[in-house]
Amino acid sequence: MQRIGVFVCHCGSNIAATVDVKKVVEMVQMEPGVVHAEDYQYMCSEAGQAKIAAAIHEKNLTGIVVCSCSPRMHENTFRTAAQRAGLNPYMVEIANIREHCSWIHKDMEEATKKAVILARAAIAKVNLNTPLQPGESRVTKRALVIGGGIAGIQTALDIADAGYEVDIVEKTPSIGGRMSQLDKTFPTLDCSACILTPKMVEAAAHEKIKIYTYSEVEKVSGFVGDFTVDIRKKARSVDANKCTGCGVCQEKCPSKKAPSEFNRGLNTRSAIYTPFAQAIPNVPVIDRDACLKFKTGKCGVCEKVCQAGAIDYTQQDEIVTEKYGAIVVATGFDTIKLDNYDEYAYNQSKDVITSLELERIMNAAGPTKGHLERLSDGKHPHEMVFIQCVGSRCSDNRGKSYCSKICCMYTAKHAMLIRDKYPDVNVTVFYIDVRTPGKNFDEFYRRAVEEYGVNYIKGQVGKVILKPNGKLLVQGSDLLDNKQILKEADMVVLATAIEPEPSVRQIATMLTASIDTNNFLTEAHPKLRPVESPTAGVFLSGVCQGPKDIPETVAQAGAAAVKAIGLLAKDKLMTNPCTAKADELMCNGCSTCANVCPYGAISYEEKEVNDHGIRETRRIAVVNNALCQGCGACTVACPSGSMDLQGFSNRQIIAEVDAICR
Amino acid sequence: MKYSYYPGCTLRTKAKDLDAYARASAKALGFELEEIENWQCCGGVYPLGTDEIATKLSSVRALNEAKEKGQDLVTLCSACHHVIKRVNNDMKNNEDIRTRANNYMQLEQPYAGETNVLHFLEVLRDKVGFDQLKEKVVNPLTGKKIGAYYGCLLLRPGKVLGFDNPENPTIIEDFIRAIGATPVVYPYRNECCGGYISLKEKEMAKNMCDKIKDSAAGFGAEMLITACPLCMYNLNKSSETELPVYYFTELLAEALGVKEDAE
Amino acid sequence: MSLNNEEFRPKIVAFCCNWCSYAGADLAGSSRLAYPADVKIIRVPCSCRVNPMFILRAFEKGADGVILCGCHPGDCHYSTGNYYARRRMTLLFSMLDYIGVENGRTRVEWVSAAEGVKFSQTMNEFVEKIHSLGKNVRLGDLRCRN
Amino acid sequence: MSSAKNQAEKIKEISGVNPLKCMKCGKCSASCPAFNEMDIKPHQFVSYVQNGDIEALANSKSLWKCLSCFACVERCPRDVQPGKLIDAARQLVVRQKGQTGLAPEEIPELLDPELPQQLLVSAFRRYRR
Repeated sequence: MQRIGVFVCHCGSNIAATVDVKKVVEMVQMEPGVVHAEDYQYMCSEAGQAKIAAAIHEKNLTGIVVCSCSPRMHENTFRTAAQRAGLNPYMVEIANIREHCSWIHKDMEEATKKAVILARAAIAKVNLNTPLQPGESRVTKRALVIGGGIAGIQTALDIADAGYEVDIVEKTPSIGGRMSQLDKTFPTLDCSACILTPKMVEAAAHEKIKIYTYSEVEKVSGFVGDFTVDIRKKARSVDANKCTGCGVCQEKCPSKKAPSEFNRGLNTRSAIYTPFAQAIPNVPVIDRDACLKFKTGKCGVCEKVCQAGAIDYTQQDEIVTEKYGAIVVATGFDTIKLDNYDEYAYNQSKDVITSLELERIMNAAGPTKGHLERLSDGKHPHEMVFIQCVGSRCSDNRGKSYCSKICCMYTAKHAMLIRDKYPDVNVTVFYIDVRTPGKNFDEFYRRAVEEYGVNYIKGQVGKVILKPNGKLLVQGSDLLDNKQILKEADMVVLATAIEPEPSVRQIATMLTASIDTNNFLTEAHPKLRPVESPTAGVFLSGVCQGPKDIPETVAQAGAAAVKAIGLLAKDKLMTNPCTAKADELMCNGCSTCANVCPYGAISYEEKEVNDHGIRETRRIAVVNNALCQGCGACTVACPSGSMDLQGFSNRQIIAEVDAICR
Repeated sequence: MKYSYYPGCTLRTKAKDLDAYARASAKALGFELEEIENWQCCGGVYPLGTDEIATKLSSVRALNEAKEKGQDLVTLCSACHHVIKRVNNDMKNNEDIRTRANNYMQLEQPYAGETNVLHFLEVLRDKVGFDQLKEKVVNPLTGKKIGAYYGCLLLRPGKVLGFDNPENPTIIEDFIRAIGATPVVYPYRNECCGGYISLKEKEMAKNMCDKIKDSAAGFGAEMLITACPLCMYNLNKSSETELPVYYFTELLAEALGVKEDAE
Repeated sequence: MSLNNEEFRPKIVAFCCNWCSYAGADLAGSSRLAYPADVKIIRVPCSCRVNPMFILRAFEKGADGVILCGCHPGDCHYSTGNYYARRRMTLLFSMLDYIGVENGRTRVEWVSAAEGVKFSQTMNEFVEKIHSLGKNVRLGDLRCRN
Repeated sequence: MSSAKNQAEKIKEISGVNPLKCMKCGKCSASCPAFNEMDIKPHQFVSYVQNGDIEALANSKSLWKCLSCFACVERCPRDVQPGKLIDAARQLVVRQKGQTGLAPEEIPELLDPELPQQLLVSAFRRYRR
C-alpha cells in the first residue's frame, strides 16, 4: 500500500476563490492510501515545496498528489521537489484543479465537488504508480535551420558563434528572404539591403555554417538530440564549384519572359537567373519550366557562353542525409492572395498594388529602377491612397482573424518616403486603428502626419472604382466626419495581410510540431516558452510563430539560438521513462505492436522465460527505451494485453476512470 | 435534358420577352424548361428576419415540386432566383426554419433543401457550357460592345448564392463572348441600381442609374444586358442617359437565330 | 425512468491527448471559457493510448458519455497515433450502437493546443447532447444498483 | 410598446446579428450606395441597437432608403451584416407600429405602364405588414 500525501494549492485566489480547498483536504483524507493532506497558498513557492519535502520525511510518503494548476505548468517543479526529498519523481501526480476546474466554473459547490473527484482520480492513479528511471540518449552537436531569411540567418549565426555547426536549408536560390525584398526599414529608414547583406556574407563565410540553397527538407525522423533529416538539393543545372558568378549566362539567355519572383511578378527575368544582384550564393539556377533547352531541346546558349563550363543540363536532384541535435524553423511569411478582395480592384487594375510590390517599385534595383510610377502607363502619380487592414482582422472567413502587426508601421514608412522624395504627391491613408506599440514607433507615425503632411482618414474603404480615364476612385468612410468619401487616386496601395509561408504545413507535419488554425507554429507555452515548439528539440524563429517586425524577429532568432545552444551543449539527454514494456509471460510474439510503432522501437528476441515453473524459449517483444516515445499505440494494438505503457498503464487509467465514475 | 422552371410573376406580365426568348433558346440548345404547376409568387424580397416562415413557403412549394420530379429548378428573374436560392439554403442549413416550414407544408416527405437551384445563366455555363453554346451560335453578334449589368440580387450574399465572384464576376462576360460580342467590363456592374426604391425615391434611383450607365458608356459599352426585370425597368425609367438595356435572353435568341420563334 | 426529481447531472469522461487537446483544455481554462463541471478530463500521452476497454469500463461504471480528443489529422505528435484512434473508435462506436449505447454518447473530436474556444464549445455541445439522451443505463452493472 | 431594451433584443433576434462583433471599421458605410440619403448611417445602426436607442431608429429615414443590395453584408469583415439590422428594425416598425413606408392611396399615382409586378409586390413586402 502506498503512503500518499495530498497537497492542495490555493494559487492565491485563482483556485481558492471557486474551490473550497479546506473541503478538498477534508474529503481526500478518506481516500485509500492517503496518510497526509494539507493546503497552502502557493504550493509551487519555496515554502510550498518545503512543506512537501517535510511531509515526505515526516510521514514516509511514497506518493504525492498535488492539486494545483496544469501539469504542463508545474509537474516538473513538483517532481524535482519530490526528488530532492528522496522520492522517485514519477511518484508524483497532478490533479489539474485550476485550468480544468476553478477557472471555468463559477459555482463554488460544483467546482469543489469536481476538484475532489479530480483529486480522487489522481490518488487512484498514484496508488498504482511505480518508480521509474529515465534513460539517457546522445546529442548530435549540430543544428538545422529551415529557412534562410533574416530569422534563419540570425539564428544560424548565433549558434555558429557559440561553436556549433549549423546547416541552413533555403528553398529559393538565395538566402535573404523577405527582408532582401524590402527597400527601407522602419523606424529608422535604414536601407534594408545595407544592413542585411553583411549578415548574409557573414553566414556564407562562417566556417561552422553550411548553406543549402534551392533545397528543401524532405523527411525528418528521430527525436530531440538525434534527428535524421533528408534534404533535397534541387538540380540547379549549374555546377556551383565551377561557376564564377560572372552573369554572362543571364545576360545572353534568350528566354526572358519568366515572371520575377523577387520582384513579385512585376517584371520578368531570364530562365537562368540569380534572384537579385547580392544573391548568396552567387550561382544562378536554371528554371527548367522556362528554359528553351529543357522545353524544346534547342538553345544551349548559356552553355556556349559560360567560360567556366559550369552549365550542366544533366544535373539531378540530390538527397543529402544529415544528423542534427536541434531543429529551428524559420520559414517566414508571404502576403495573402487577394482573390477574395476584388472590391479593391487588385486583379482589375495594375495601379492597385500590395505594399510588398511598392517596396520593389521604390527600390533602385526594382522593376521601375526606384522611380515611383504607375505600372499601367508609366506615369508619375500625384494622388496615392493607402488602404489598411486588407485581409487582416477579418472574422468572415475571407481573410485572417489576426492583426498582421507590421502594416501600420510600413505604411507610415511608405507615406513618409514618398512625401520626402516626391513632395508633389499627396498621400492619403484609410485606417481602422493605427497600431504602433514599439520603441519610437508612435513618434514615427506622428512624424508622417506632422512633418510630412500625410492625410490619415479613419474609416475603411468599400470599393475601388476604375474610371474610364484610367484614374481610380476610392470610395471610403470618414467615420470622424460621418461622411462617405470619393477620393480620386492614381495609385492605390493595399496593406495586405501576411500569412505563414504555406510550405510550413508540411514541415510542421514532418516535425510533428503543432500548428494553429492560421498555420502559425504553436509555442510550448505562450508566455514562458515562446520560442520552443511543444515538440522537444524544435525551436521557432520569426514570423512562422506569429506576425512580427524585423527587430522582433532578430530578437526571437537569438532566443531560439540560445535554446538550441542550451540543448547542443549537453552531452546526454534524459529520456522519458514513460515507455512501453511487454510482459514477457503474456507476449506471444505476434508482431502486431511492431507494425503500429511509428519509431521502429520494437524488436523481437528469442528469450528464455519461466512460465509458472515451465522454462521455455519464446519470441518476445522488446522495446528500445531510447527510441520509444511513449505514445501507447502498441498497448492498444496488443491482442494479448502484454504491452503496457509505464506511467500510463492500463490499470492506472482504469483506476482514474473508476474514480471519476464512482 | 429537362429542368423544372419557375418563371415568376413579372415574366408572366411585363417581362414576357425575357421568358419567351429563354424558352426558344433552350429549345435550340437542346434542353427544356418545364414550368412547374401552380407556382406562386416568391414575394420579390427574401425575408431576412429569422422569424419569418409564411413568406418563405411559396418558394418551398416550388422547390419541393422540382424535388418530386427529380429535376433541378431553373429561374430567370434575378429576384426570384435570389429568394428561392436563399430559402433553399435555409431549408438545407437552418434546422429551425426547416422544421417550422415543414410543419406548415404537411408534405409526404419533409423538404430539406434537396433541390438544386440554377439560374438560366448557370445552366448555360455549367450544364450546356459556353464552348458548346458558341458552336450553336448562327448569328454571332460580332463587333457589339456589351456591358454586363449584374446588379445585386444575383451575386450577393456570395456565400449563399455561389453564383460567381461577387466583386468581380465573369459569367455574363463569358456569355457575351460566347455569342460573339465583346464584353465591356466596368466597375459599377455589380452596384445596385436602386430598383426596390424606384417606386418612391425617384431622384435617388436616377442618381444610381446614371452612375451605372455613365460608367458603362465611359468604358465604351454600346448597350447593357441584364437578367432582372426590375433593373431593366429602373435603368430605362430612372435614367436619361442614352444606353439601351436588353435582356440577355433576347441577345441569346438572336445569336441562336431563334428570335422570330419567340415572337 | 428514474423517479427522483433531482436534476440529471451526467458523468462525462474526456480523454485528452497531452500534446494538443489537453493543452487546448488548458487554454480554455486560462481563457475562462466555461463548460459544465460534469466533464472530467483524463490525460493520456496520445489519443492512440485510449484502449476501447477504457471506454467500455467507463460506461460499465456509470458514465453517461465518453469523448476522446486528439490532435488534428496530420498534426499528431507521434505522427500517426490519431489515425489509429480514429479507426479504433469508428469500430468501437458502431459496436456500441449495436449493443444499445447510442452513438451520441461517444464522440471523437480533434482539438489543437490553440483551440481553447473549440474545446469549450465541443464540451458544451457534448454535455447538451448527453442531457438530451438522458441517463445511460445500458452498460451499467445491474447487480451494483441498490 | 415594450421597453427600448426589449426592442433592441427583438431586433437582434429577428436579424440574427450580434452587434458586439462590430469593430467599427466603417466598411459598410463605405460600401452603401444609399449613404448620402440616410440620416442614420449603416455603421451607426450597430451602436444604436447596442445602446437600445430604438426610438431614433424607428423614426429614421434610413429604414426606407436601404436598398437591400447586400453590399454591406457582403463586405463586412466581421460578419456583422448591418443590412440585416436595418431590415430587422424596419420589420419591427412595420409589425409593431403599423407604420409603413407606403400607403395604398399613394399607389395609383406611382404606377406607370411598364412598372414590373415585382416592384409592387416587393414594396408591399418591405413596407407593409
